[in-house]
Amino acid sequence: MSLAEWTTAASDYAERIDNIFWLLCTVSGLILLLVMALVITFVIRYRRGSQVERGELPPSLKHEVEIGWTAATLFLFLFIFWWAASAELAALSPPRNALEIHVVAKQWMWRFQHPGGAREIDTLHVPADTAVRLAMTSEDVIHDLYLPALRLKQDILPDRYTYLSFTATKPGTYYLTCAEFCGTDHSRMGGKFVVLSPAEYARWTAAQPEGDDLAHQGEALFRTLGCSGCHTPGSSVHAPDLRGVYGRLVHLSDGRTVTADEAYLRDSILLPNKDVVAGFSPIMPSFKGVATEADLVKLIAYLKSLSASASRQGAPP
Amino acid sequence: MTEVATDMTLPFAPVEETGAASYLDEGHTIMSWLATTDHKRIAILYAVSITIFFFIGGAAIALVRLELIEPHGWFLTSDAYNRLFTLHGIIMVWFFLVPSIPATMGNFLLPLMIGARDVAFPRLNLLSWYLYVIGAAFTVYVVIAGGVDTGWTFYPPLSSNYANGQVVAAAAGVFVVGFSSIATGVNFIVTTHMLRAPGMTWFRLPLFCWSMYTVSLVMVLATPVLAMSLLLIVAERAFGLPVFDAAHGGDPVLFQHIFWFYSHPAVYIMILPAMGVVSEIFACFARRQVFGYAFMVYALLAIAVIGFMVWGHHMFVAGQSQLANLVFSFLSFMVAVPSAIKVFNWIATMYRGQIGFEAPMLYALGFLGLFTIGGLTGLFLASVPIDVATTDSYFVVAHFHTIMVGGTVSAFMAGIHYWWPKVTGRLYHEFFAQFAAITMFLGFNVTFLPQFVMGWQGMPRRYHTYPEVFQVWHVISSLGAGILVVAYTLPLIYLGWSLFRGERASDNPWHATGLEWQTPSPPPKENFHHVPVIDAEPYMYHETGHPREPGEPTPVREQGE
Amino acid sequence: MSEREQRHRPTVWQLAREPVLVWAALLVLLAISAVLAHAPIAPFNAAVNLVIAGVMIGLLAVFLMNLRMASALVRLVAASGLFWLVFMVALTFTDYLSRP
Amino acid sequence: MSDVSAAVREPWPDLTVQRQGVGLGIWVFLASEVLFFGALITAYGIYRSIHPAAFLAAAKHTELVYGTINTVLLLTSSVTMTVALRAAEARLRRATIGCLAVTLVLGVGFLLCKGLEYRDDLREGFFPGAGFPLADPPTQLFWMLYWIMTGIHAIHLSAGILVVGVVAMLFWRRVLPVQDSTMEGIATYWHFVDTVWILLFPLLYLVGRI
Repeated sequence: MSLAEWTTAASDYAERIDNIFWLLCTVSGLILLLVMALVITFVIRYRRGSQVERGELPPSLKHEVEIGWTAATLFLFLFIFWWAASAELAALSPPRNALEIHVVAKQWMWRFQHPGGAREIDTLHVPADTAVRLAMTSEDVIHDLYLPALRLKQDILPDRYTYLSFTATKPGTYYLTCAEFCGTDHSRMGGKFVVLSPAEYARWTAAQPEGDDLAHQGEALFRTLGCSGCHTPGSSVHAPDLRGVYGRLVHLSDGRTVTADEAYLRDSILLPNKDVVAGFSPIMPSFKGVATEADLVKLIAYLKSLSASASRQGAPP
Repeated sequence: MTEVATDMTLPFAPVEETGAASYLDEGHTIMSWLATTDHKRIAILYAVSITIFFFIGGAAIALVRLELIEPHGWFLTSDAYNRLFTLHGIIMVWFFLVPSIPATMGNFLLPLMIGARDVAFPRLNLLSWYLYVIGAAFTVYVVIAGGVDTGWTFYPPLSSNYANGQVVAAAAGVFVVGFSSIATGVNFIVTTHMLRAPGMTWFRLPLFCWSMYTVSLVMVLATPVLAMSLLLIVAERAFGLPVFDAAHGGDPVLFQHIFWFYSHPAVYIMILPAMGVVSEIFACFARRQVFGYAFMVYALLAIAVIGFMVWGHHMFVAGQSQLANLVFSFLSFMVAVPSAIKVFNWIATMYRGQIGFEAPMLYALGFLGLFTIGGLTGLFLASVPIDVATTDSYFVVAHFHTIMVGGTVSAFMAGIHYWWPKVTGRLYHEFFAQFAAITMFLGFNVTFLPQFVMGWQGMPRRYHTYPEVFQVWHVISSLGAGILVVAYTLPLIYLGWSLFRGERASDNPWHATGLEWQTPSPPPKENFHHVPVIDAEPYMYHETGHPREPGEPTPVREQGE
Repeated sequence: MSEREQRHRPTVWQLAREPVLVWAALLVLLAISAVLAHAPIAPFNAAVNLVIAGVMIGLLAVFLMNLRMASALVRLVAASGLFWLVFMVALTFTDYLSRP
Repeated sequence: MSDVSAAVREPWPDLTVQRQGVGLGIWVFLASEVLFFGALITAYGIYRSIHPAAFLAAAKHTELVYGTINTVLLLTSSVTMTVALRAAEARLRRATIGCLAVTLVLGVGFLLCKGLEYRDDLREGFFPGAGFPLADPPTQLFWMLYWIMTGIHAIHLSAGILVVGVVAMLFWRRVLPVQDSTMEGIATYWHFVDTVWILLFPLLYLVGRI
């Protein structure tokens, strides 16, 4: 366990954040030095009883000085805001085909599910130089996945997906931990964050215990939970066809249109009456308490694989 | 305390101790204290209560700092650790910092400084102290009954469904003490508007009165939202109503919005009075008018208003949308501008002054340095990417402690020492006070500078056990906490000593120009024997217009004759 | 109580004349909002109801709470409560409306 | 006129300044109350924007009849309180006490009507929890807000009734002169409780009626 696990900047984004941090340090250091220098010289030069010129300042000078440093402070802060905000906006748009890893945080442990089916507890392996997107949810309280080496953290909320996307560049073993107070063992909720070169990552995934990948597990669940009873084209029940639904615009019965992202799919499974598709009646039962977090991750992976295969074959949705 | 250099003689000789009955002689029974409606006595009741709670909160964090010397702890369980830092947070925020300057110095000095006989609603003032006592009783019950382990922020679903401590009792305690500060706020606003002495126009008010007025605005408008957020937590925990329950479509982030809508203005409730105290002390001990009085007033008002629009910077990683992050980040940079202006104006006040180094001035200089560091690190946390990297780490802990301990507690100590002769009629021993001030400044830096360093390295906050990598910083920080314990108990000793053995104080030992120094110390029950008439600007420490030769006495125009 | 003052003091009914007028106006507005709530103007129901509620509150504040004769300071205080409320609602909605 | 001097309290020079002081004080307190309820209104607005359909479905089951009767009761009580205040300013002691009594009766009437409504709601099971009749979970959010908003409003009204009762008793026993400054305070507070209800009425009762 060395300090490097915390402080090395393991991604381009992290390096850019370090640059901003050191810029802010120098700017703040200069202002602090200016303040201390002024205070010390005034305190010594104008101490009580010192024989030194103490005339009154002309009122106009006082006004200009006042306006001057107000404006200077305003523009300096605006510049810092623009500099920091632009770094943030650059990191905003995650690439489309990022590697999707599902994270489930539970009171005082982490569970990671790779698309290839690999499952990990408290350790996360990611390939270097590839865009990775973590879709995270919590099973109880608010947690926070904190990756110090990437200078990133994101709160994890129950019944909602929050995302963390990055592109690690330096392979190595770093630290990951929880950063939002979540109860008794909040401080023991840490683990390893391992960045492997793409080849090593492929070898590592292959070496994982043979469990087929999420999509196939999702397909099995799609049948066992009874979804196939309504949602296959041949079924007698009038239910929306799910092939190719992921990422598509869906028109709802109350006139709104939403994009079918993970949150929409998840809500439609747990709260079916929330966004009823136009032209369908809200007859779908809620699967809350039936489908666990892990099942939901698999079902959504399966639905995404449907849209991937549908777009490949160009079959009409 | 050595009398201020005699060459600063004032044309009107202070009224000798005529033995007139002071407010302390009005009654010596318990009931004369517990049923008083005299704003000066209520100020002392508050001073005693918040000192007790300052040391309870201090004891809690002393145990935590001891525990953190070892990476895996040595005498506390994780649960005990969590309950101790939660207790430290709740007590320090609501039972010491929020009432610290408004309820003690504000209560005592606001009527004196504006020439009034008492605050507008004396009985409401006493009710405010009793609400504080009831809230304190709830918190003492929480301590006895096992404490609460949610952090002082009470985030659901931890506080509503998963925490097993005394959340409802703690929320009730804070709910009640919230109404104590609303009562004080209402009182100060009406007093400042309607009970000013003839001639005391708004721009002749001392800056301390302006800070009391602006802090009252923030207290009155922010605290009810805290009351509602805690009430909703109790509704979910005690009555099972799914207020923030995500399973029913609720949203825990909504609680954070409502909670921080109060809790960021709360940090301005803590710092605005400190700015008022420090402005008075710089003017008096540099013997100069406050530089840019009007800008200082506008800065106070700007902080009070914009302070309500920046709460989102506590939630950059909480699941807020990117647009909201950028909006709150921009507004947070805007609210930093008035604070920077005030720092420059304090420095400019010292320019060409006659600077003395009595204890109040040492604390004020300490305030100036530490408030600058606190403000600048606030800029780091206002920019979204740096906040994403450092929020919930020790960098944030160091930032807000620099403002609260380095800023507000230093100013509180400065005010206690500056107005001690007026409140008690006694002079404290200057050397010990200066020693305590310097010890506190050193102790502060040794405690919190290491926390900035390990915060940027990634050490998360609220951790009972931590990776060994950070042990060196924790040990230094705990050492600094030890120095602070010494620095905080010293004033208890020499100020307590001065109460009985201290030299008798004249009416105006510091030769200050405020109205509170125109009346005997300790002042009589009705504050002024005759209603003062004001015809001069505040802080007439040096004659404007023609440059003054060094050593020439400071002619101050007659006041109150 | 001097004789002259005795005669000039208004009776209760004279005092009550204006408040009763305001009362009638408030009841009419209440009736309108209740009826409009059933009217099939789907997207505007909420907005219309709130506007009518705002008018009723305005009537009550100006006439019954004497804001008309109150000092500018009291009017400013009355408005400040609403002004801060707008801060809270608007900035909270910037978060919720722009969530993906 | 001797009882007027009894009404002037400590720091105030005379009664008119004291009345203005109490007026300003009560209005500053009401600004804080506006934000106290404002936090609830914000929560209502946010949840309604997230679950519009559920709120419409849930709000159908509130009882419009009770709500309308209550609104009429409170509006009338506000009018009688105004007459009481103006009578007090004109030093009509008996009229003031009479109007205060009518206001009290209307306030208690509101509470009784509210109690009946709560009993019906509970009988139909509209308290969020296990036996909630509506299937869609976010409908419980609306009813959670219903219970909290009307509950806190009822508490504020009960506090108002208590204070008005005590003040009316003090007037009746001539302990306080009628033109005392407390009249200014309780009247403004009562009107505030009424304005809160005027805002709550459309949010809780006029939703989803089409």
